[in-house]
Amino acid sequence: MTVDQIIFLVIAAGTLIAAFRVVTTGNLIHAAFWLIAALFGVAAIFAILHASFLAVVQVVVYIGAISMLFIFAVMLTRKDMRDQGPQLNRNWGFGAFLAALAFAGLVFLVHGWSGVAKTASAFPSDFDAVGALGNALVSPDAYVLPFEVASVLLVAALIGAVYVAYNRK
Amino acid sequence: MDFLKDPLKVAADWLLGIFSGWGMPDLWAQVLIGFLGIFILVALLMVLDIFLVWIERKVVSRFQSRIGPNRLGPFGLIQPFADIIKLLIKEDTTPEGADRTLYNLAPILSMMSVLILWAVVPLAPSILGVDLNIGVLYIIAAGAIGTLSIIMAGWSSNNKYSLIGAFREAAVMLSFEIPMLTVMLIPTIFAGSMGIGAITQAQDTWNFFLAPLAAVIFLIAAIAELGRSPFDMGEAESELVSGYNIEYSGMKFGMFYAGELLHAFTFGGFWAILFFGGYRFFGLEQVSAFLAIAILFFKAFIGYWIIMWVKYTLLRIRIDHMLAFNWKFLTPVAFVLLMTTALMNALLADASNWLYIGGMFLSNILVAWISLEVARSASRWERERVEGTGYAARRTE
Amino acid sequence: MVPLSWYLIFSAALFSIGLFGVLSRRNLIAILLGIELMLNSVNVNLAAFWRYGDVTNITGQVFAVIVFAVAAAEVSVGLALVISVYRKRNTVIADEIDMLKF
Amino acid sequence: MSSWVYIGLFLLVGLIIPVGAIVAAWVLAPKKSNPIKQTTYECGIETVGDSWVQFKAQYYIFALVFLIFDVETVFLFPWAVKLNSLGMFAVIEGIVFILILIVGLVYTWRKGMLEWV
Repeated sequence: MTVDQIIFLVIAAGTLIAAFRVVTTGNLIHAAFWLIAALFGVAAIFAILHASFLAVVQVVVYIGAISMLFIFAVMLTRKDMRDQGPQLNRNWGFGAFLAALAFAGLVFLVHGWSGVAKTASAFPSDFDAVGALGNALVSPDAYVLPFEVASVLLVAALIGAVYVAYNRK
Repeated sequence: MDFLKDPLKVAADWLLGIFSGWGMPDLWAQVLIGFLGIFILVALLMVLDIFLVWIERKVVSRFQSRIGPNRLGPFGLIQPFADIIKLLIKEDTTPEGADRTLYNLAPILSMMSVLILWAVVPLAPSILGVDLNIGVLYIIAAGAIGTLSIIMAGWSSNNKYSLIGAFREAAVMLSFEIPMLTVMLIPTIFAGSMGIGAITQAQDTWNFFLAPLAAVIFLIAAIAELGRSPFDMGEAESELVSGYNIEYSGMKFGMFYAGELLHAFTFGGFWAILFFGGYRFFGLEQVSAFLAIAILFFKAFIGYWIIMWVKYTLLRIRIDHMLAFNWKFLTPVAFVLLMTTALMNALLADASNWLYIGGMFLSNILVAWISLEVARSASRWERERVEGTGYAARRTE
Repeated sequence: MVPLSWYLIFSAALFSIGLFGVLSRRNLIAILLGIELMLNSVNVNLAAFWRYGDVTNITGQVFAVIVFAVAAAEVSVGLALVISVYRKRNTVIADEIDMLKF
Repeated sequence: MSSWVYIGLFLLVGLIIPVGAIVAAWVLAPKKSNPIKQTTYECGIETVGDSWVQFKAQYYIFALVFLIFDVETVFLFPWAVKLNSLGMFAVIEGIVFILILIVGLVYTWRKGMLEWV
């Protein structure tokens, strides 16, 4: 086993443990902090994959913004945070079964697929991933439409969410 | 001569020779050398941090017509060391009902979020730090960890004041990140890269002359990001005692305090790097790496001094004014400036160098002037509406 | 070198844990936390396929960035709904929000 | 060797040094705790109630606006990197992108949702 593999396994195990704590912890604030740990682990996975931009965006967007939103929302609905009885619903056994089934199915699919034998190719010497991303996002024959539509989507989400959450007196 | 030009490489080669002499594999030797180098850099930063305490106290005392620390050693230079001894031997209490893990983790994360910023600081032409091609976003990512540590400290202390302080501080820090991110796009446009090293190298003309308004907005957002006066909402002594760090004592409080000072200095440094050419100063940086580091630190200290000047001159702003200032003035101005810069950059792409600089400078001044005029007429409108005079009042009747 | 299958199995595990959270938690916010885990596992897959395919073809990263935007939109609207429901019904337990049942 | 290894080392050192300082203080400092010392600080008077504070929805609104703008700005970074080589069309696209964004800000502002009180 090489060093990369050990690093990957350590990070992956830590991320999965954190993710497991997210779905099992009773205290919601703790669940949010465990989520942050899991997201940080995913950012490290991106770094191992040499997807620098995604790794940093993961920290900026998920840890810096989305998890803050979660913590703020938990604080706003905090009366329900403790002494609420079981945190899992009646059918949690069925949920666990479905999740295990999904995992088994996905592993089966991965196992049967011939593409997994692929190895990562080396980067071309002057390859600039961020520059390539910029080119792809704004050149007319690539992803310019998703780029603009993402803007519309976010504005729609902003307007809708602010309208729903706003406390009209 | 080689050592003066590129001390890091000479030292690394020397150490690599020693380590491989011991029979260490090449990869491990390199990792160990990297670790040692980073450890020395961070340790030096902590020493610098100790002196920042002294500088801060001396400067604030001059602003307030006092002398400041002057008993221990020449000019009171030994004073910060006495402070450290006091922090070390002070009893560390944990409040009842505190969430111990998070309570202990928060000061560590707070310090760490500042220390990891130095990973991307280009100290000299030969010492670019970790030259990530996403350096600008890395600064924001480290800031996200800082915000997280504040929330952690506030929540885990089990104290009303610290919770309120942490949430106010977080709201302010989050809000001011937007203009900061936006103006960081402007040096990125000029350099054509997000790498901090590339941004420094691209500044044949300081970015300040190309985007003076962006530099000002960055400084304001940085001060808010640091949580220093006039944006020290998290600490607000008169209302919240000490804000998010109220329950901390001893070295844990010391971590927050030292982290804040080093953070301020670091942002002075980033201001210098993004808008004032970093280590560059009329080719002097090519003479020796040490000279380049000295230039960078000199510029960083000027930035730090301006941050202190603002802190000890202005009073704290009310939180609603603060957020309104950000969302209703700073953010729109930053976006308008970004659009103007992008447009001018494309229009002046083929122009001569002087025309390019002049056009950029004038467009910045124009945006600043127009936005100030708009803000002034809006506030006059508001004042007349409240006072019941003028056109606004007549229209609403 | 880490084999591609490890990334895929890791993301499958992350997805399944998220799915378990979505199906079994009672608290609405906890359900949204589970959805975040699922979206992240998708991103890991996209990044891994980019790295192990043709790296000059940036499509995987573009998709991942779009997923970030979608996640942001999802979480903002979702939590706004939770807060709105909490204000009206004073609960964030999914079982108790049964206004549409009758 | 990837530059992320150095970032990892920085994270490690950034953890070690504060932990070392806090552990040193823990070793050196006296430990004479009593229930009075451990009470929550509230300006010297008896603590009233627990630390539960009802926050207002305004915190959430600001975090929400921040989240949307954060994601949008992140989208703009790849655009800004390539701006010099892409020409006028890309500039117009970016400006349209920002203008759509500003529509959202203006809406929130006009509806009075950016007011703190």
